[in-house]
Amino acid sequence: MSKLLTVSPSPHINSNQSVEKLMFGVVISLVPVFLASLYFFGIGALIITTISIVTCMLTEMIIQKYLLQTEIRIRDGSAIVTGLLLAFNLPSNLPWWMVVLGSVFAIGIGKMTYGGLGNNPFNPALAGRVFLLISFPVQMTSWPLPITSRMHYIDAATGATPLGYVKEAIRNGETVSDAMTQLPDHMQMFLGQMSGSLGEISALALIIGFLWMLYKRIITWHIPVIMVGTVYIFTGLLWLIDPSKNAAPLFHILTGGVLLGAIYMATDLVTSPMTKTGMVIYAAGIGIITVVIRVFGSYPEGVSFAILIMNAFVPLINKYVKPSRFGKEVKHG
Amino acid sequence: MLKTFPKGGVHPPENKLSAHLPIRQIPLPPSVTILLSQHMGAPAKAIVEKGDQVRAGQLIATGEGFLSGNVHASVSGKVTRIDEVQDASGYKRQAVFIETAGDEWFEGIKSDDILEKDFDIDGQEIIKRITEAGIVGLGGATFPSHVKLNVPRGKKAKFLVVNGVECEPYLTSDHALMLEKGEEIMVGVQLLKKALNVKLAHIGIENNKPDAIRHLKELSAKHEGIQVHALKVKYPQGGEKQLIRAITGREVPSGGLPVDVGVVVFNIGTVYAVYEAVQKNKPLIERIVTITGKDIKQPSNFRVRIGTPISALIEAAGGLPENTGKVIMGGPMMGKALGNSEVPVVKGTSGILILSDTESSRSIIQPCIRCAKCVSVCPMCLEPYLLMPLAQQNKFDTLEAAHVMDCIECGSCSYICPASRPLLDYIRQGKSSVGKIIRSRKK
Amino acid sequence: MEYILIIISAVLVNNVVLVQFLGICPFLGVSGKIDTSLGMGAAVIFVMSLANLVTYLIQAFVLTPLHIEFMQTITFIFVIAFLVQVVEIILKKTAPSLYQALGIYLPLITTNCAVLGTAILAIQKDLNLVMSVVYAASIAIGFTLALTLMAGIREQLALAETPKGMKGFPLSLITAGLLSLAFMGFAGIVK
Amino acid sequence: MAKKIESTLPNMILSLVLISMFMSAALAFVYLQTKGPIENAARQKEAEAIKQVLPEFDSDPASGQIEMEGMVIYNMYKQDQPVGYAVKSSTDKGFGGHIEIMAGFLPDGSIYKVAVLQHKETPGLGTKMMESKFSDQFPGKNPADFMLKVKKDGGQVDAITAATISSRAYCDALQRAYDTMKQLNDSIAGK
Amino acid sequence: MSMTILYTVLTLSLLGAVAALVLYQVAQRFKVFEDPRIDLVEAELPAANCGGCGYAGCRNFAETLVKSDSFDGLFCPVGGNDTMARIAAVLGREAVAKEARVAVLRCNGTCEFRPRTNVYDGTKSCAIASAIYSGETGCTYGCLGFGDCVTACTFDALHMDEKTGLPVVEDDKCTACGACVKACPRNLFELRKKWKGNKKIYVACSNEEKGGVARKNCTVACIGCGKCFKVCPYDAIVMKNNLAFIDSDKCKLCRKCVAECPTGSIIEIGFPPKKEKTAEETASVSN
Amino acid sequence: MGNLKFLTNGLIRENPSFVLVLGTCPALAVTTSGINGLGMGVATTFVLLCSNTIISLLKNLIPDKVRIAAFIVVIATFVTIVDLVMKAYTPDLYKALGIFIPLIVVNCIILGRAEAFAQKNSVWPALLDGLGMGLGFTLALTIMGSIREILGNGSIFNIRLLNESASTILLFVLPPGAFVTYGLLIAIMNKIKTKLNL
Ligand SMILES: Cc1cc2nc3c(=O)[nH]c(=O)nc-3n(C[C@H](O)[C@H](O)[C@H](O)COP(=O)(O)O)c2cc1C
Ligand SMILES: Cc1cc2nc3c(=O)[nH]c(=O)nc-3n(C[C@H](O)[C@H](O)[C@H](O)COP(=O)(O)O)c2cc1C
Ligand SMILES: Cc1cc2nc3c(=O)[nH]c(=O)nc-3n(C[C@H](O)[C@H](O)[C@H](O)COP(=O)(O)O)c2cc1C
Ligand SMILES: Cc1cc2nc3c(=O)[nH]c(=O)nc-3n(C[C@H](O)[C@H](O)[C@H](O)CO)c2cc1C
Ligand code: SF4
Ligand code: SF4
Ligand code: SF4
Ligand code: SF4
Ligand code: FES
Repeated sequence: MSKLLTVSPSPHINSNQSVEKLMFGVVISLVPVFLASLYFFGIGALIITTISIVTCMLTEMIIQKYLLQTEIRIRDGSAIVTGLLLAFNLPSNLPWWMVVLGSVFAIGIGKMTYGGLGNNPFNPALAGRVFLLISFPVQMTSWPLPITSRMHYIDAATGATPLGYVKEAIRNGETVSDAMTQLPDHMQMFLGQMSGSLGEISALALIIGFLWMLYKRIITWHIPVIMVGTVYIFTGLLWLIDPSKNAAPLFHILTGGVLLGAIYMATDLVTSPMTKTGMVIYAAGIGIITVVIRVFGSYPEGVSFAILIMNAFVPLINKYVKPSRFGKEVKHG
Repeated sequence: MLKTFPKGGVHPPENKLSAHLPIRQIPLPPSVTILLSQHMGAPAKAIVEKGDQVRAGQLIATGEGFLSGNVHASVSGKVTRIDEVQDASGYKRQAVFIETAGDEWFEGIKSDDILEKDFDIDGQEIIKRITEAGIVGLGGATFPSHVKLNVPRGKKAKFLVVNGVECEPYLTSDHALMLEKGEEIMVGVQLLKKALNVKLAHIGIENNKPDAIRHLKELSAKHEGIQVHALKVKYPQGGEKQLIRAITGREVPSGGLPVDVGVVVFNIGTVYAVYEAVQKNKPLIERIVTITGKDIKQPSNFRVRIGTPISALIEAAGGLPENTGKVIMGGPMMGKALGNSEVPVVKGTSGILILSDTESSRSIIQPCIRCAKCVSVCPMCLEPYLLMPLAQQNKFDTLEAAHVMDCIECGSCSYICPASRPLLDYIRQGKSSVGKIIRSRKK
Repeated sequence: MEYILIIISAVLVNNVVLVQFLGICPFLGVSGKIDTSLGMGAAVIFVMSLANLVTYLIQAFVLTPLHIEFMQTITFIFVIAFLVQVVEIILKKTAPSLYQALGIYLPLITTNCAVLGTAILAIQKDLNLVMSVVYAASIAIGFTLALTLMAGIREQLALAETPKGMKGFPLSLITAGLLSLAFMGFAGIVK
Repeated sequence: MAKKIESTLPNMILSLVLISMFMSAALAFVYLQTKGPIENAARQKEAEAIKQVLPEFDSDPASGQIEMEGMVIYNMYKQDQPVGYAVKSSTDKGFGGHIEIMAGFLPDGSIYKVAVLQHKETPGLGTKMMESKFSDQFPGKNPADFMLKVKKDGGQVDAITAATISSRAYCDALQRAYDTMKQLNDSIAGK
Repeated sequence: MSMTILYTVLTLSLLGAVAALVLYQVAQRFKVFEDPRIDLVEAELPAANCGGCGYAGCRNFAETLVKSDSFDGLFCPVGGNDTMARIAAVLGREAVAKEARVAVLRCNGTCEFRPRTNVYDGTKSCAIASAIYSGETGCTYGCLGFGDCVTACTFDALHMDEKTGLPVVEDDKCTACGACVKACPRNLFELRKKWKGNKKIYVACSNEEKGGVARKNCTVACIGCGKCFKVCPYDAIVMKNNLAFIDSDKCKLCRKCVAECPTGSIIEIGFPPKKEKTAEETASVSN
Repeated sequence: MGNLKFLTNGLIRENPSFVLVLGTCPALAVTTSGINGLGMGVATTFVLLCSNTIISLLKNLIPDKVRIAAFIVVIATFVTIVDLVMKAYTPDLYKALGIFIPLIVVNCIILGRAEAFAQKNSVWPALLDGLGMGLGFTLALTIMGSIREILGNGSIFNIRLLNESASTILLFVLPPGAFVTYGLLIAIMNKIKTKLNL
């Protein structure tokens, strides 16, 4: 016989989607964000991003090769996304070895202990970031000033993030409107001219990335829109109650990691719910917890924690929020 | 707005290469192999013996089980042996081998092509003729049609739904039939309506066949109680539950049958076979088979006698291409890959699809990234990502609670999965195990 | 308001399991399935509230008046063990279905250090009777929350292929660590 | 193996009571033995703390003890000459809540030394308030003219980096100690 | 001072007495009938009620132990193996000393003997493959080679031979648990009597087709010629459906059939290689 | 020789913390430093030793139905004794260990060993078993405490390794670090155990 026929169960064709395409789609969508961070933070942004990506990939490779002794799957690109997003959650003047530690924690503890891609219940990049925040609060909360510190890495001049500034002001009994006079206006914030993590500053770049991912069908709109909406409504209510003690909703959305979190971190496929209803509950939960931490907690910023906390709820959501099945009623007769 | 089912579904490239090509008769094969199980139920019992002379259309085996159908000789000639032969799955099944000699038809069969419009028989008689003609569903499941027509006591059929969707990529046999045999189909529909005692019949056709929709719409204007619906192009629009939902808005309950919502569904080909059986007295011995594939020289729609080896069809379409990877009986989504090309055409063979190595090879399986795409494409709104590991780990009670039995095995989930997970492979396996458990519980 | 603060503090900010490290054994032991964890949670809520009620009375009317506060540990654990056993026996007879749902977890509770710990902490914090019971109930709710979240994650992990060396306790503990990491975000909501 | 006693009611009660009696007797004995040392330890601790924050003295802390506004002030002497006041003060404004300090003031009201007695601040962060870099800025300052507030809040205290909350709490407790001492001083002077 | 001692002793003794009394009364009043074995098992458990076993306390675990048929996945980490052994004794669950058996694969269709007719590209699982088709070779009875049996074996007694594509049993590890028998969709495993030195003689084929067909698809297939049947002095061989089967309970290892088989589908394992010696041995066995 | 087995059993093969995973609360809570771990371990060992001995002595005098109650009384007595003694003589350590001293009473290891071992064996093995288990627990807690102290605080047994202002990985002295360290240590122990075929 010349050539043997192949047999396999149906279906015999496959959509041309793949994990690699999804992951590199995310990477591409992050290009504008990266450019913005380069523009505002210069050399520091470059250093942090490079170290983070390289360490994440190396950690994954080493663990797969020597500890798990499984196939090396680094080419699926998920470690790159994790590295990139971890970097985007850090200040651009973080000492390099802390970036390394954070990446190792993110991939080593956050992802590979569970067996790697797809198994981790918590968002690895956020696990890495929160690990750093808690371990090195000093370095993780001194933020380089945008533009001025482009050519500096560790020695960049630092200032408070708008969120931190306002929280401090409120604590000291000043009114929000007084504090606002010291801060960049909304347009500057929208473009990204403020202190903060690499990736969280430029709302414009983030929204471009979001639209690209929507267009490529990498994510759906549900989580980002509901999450931002919840933050808007909740902070709006607080603001209506007492505008002198609470910042305006738009301020809350443009500052801190709300957009970065909503578009890139809360949407992580692996750690978000499987049904649309589930996504709505999850996103609303993140929004609420974010505001609670921002307004009542001791941290000025709560997005990372909120997402991690809701990550923990995802299995429960998946268990109790099921797609409504076709032909749900039982057979009659 | 085109009608459709509400949730799930995929849209693979349609690749209807043989659309609009006329139906061609292929020369009678030198011999045919007629399997005795061409229906869901137990194999039919042969009533001929080695050496017997038979004529085309002669009864050679009787279906005795509840879900069995009669089997007829598809050519005239001599029974050379009754023996086992590999069927599409490679397992051995009983079959009658006939060596073709001439083309003589059994008496009473009108083998011409003249349209016979009028009929004057009652429903019981129609069902009787359908039973005798060994008609089974040509939509793929080969469910004996007479069983469906005998609506169980206590239930009532309200509509007849005719399935002209042909949602599988590549396949065009139903399309061709609708274009060429529209009138006959209308008569068939009227016959079935009478048999079921219903007033209204719906014909559902996917919107990628506008000519067929137009044609049937024109014809149906002349007939009473037949409506033609254009449906959104979305796989598996032709799944009967999805079709019923799209056309009537009713959902067949989980574990239920179409009659539970007052609907009976027949495939277009089945309807044509019904016409032939009742009006021409011709049993089901031939059918339209699409032979297609990107590298096939002449994709075609053939009218083929049951029992013809598919290698004969492939030859007629220009031979097997060099780079053939898979030969599939049926469409790319639900069809069966064949281990060899000597398998005979059976009543349920709607098409032969040749896929090249590159088209058909499976990608490397990656871990599930919980992207939920499988959940969102499942037309039954199940959670394939969950069913697969449950089946893998033999967690049958959880699997049952997750409604694995609702899966219609459409393959949308495996198709869409970016991690190339063989979801349906395992789900099917789980389904069969759970099915066994449920049946043993009932006993 | 005071009660709300007690509740938020006990459930989220100072979660017994994730921050105070009490009741870890049952947390690791019965967090395999969501249903079990809910049953266990309900049982703990009941027993803890009851235990705090009784230990408060003992402290106030026996130990303090007699100046034998050092007997706290021994009397408390004795009373808790006794209570649990009596409740179990009674429940088994009078409400078998409730027993199946909650009762079977009762024996686990005696050696759950969260129960004794909470009783002692409530005395240390000088709470009054009602507050002591509310405190215990909130601690138990926090326990249930942590247990259920953990159970959800573990049910999910049971279907995935986790590394062989990490299966069981190591993975549970690391998950608890990440959970605790996430809950640190609530720091400072209530002092 | 010797035969085990049967589980009859009298046996059960008897054996349990006997064991209880024996054990509790032993316990009471140990209690009485350690009672003295425990009190001693507590007193010594107090004296230690005072010693840390004031120059040498020879009076008994217990004798110069004054309770005021929920604080304890120790008025200490050396050879009947006032050495200064040690004030046990506390605040709930720490990162981890309660912080208790002992502050030593010289008779002129200036700070001699401060010691942290109790706290729940984060190790390595809030705990830096006990390290010299932070605590050395206080001795010699008189809160009357030294603004006991962190610079961020317009005061003169250099906060611990990234532990402003702890620094603030420290200042708060110190300020309150000073205020109370001042009040006491005034009332004595007023007399 | 002495008051303290008095109070202490009184409090605790009273507490003890009252507790014992109340417990006893309550236990009597609210007695529920239960399987007495539960108490026996519970008595063996450490009563730590730690939940380490994954069950809600020692009693719950005891109930589970009494109810379940095997101890798979049931283990008390506090008590350890000793405790489990004692429980097994209580419940009469020690492995009853049975005649030793071992799993044997009744297929020898290695790649070299069995030409391929097509290629399988689906999920590597025998159950899944066999549900959709007959396999990569013409033989519809033989091993599919995707190792469901290997996965099923919890004793690590099976592994796949990469070269032959067939599973291999490690006799010393096999406990004759029968998991592989259940797992194989082709029903190829048989639990046969275990002889000393792991000697075995068996027909390594399950093909029920007629000789010619069987032979065409696999050169070492049993063709059902019946020669072995005729030569066996102990009636240990049965012919059924074109297939010979050696009953291991009747077989005396005389090895006469081995030489007789024209296709070599009877396999002998574990015998010393020398010819003369084996003849002697044969004699001694047959006596 | 045979008796030595009772002693070493608890150290590695059935190490209460790393293998049996019992008494997890103190193992996580007090191990912020090596000293604390050691202190807790010693306190627990003392209770284990005494209770195992006493229970083994009294085993025939206790009717089955009240045995748990009796055990609890015995154990609680020793716990209280430890509590009082530490309060009197090591007040600083006492403060650091806090509520976990009285909670020794509910440590599953103690009741577990009483039931599983002391109740069924004579005094000498029971004593050794208690000692072995206690030492195993102490060892585990000390290791964990030291690791967390080094990483989180830059010191070991209160001896500074890094200077005060150096950044240490604070996480390790906080609750999440406790869980993660414990989890990794168990994984490593498992690996070692399988490697050594213990
Ligand atoms: C046991 C059984 C009984 C059935 N009875 C009826 C029936 O009474 N009426 C009917 O319309 N269809 C009946 N069906 C047919 C199914 O509804 C369906 O048409 C058939 O299985 C083929 O559908 P498919 O090609 O979508 O899989 C029955 C099917 C089965 C398996
Ligand atoms: C996923 C799926 C897709 C199907 N697609 C078609 C189709 O395109 N055309 C069709 O006639 N039948 C299709 N069927 C079969 C129908 O469900 C149904 O069995 C058939 O229409 C009944 O008619 P019959 O008994 O005459 O074959 C499909 C079934 C399934 C499960
Ligand atoms: C894990 C962790 C523990 C902390 N502990 C303390 C602490 O004990 N004391 C304190 O003042 N701030 C602590 N902080 C920092 C506060 O959250 C806050 O960032 C800081 O007090 C603000 O000070 P800054 O104005 O100097 O940035 C901690 C932060 C983290 C992440
Ligand atoms: C839309 C999208 C968002 C993602 N977000 C994250 C993220 O926030 N953090 C992260 O570590 N990985 C992220 N990934 C990558 C990947 O899912 C992640 O590494 C897995 O969680 C690892 O199992 C993302 C991937 C996609 C496709
Ligand atoms: S094959 Fe089954 S599970 Fe998969 S999409 Fe179709 S119906 Fe859903
Ligand atoms: S489509 Fe594939 S990767 Fe996505 S959730 Fe389903 S199984 Fe997982
Ligand atoms: S599964 Fe059981 S019978 Fe089969 S080889 Fe393994 S141990 Fe032997
Ligand atoms: S023996 Fe059976 S289960 Fe094992 S590989 Fe062969 S076919 Fe599969
Ligand atoms: S030590 Fe076991 S529950 Fe706390």
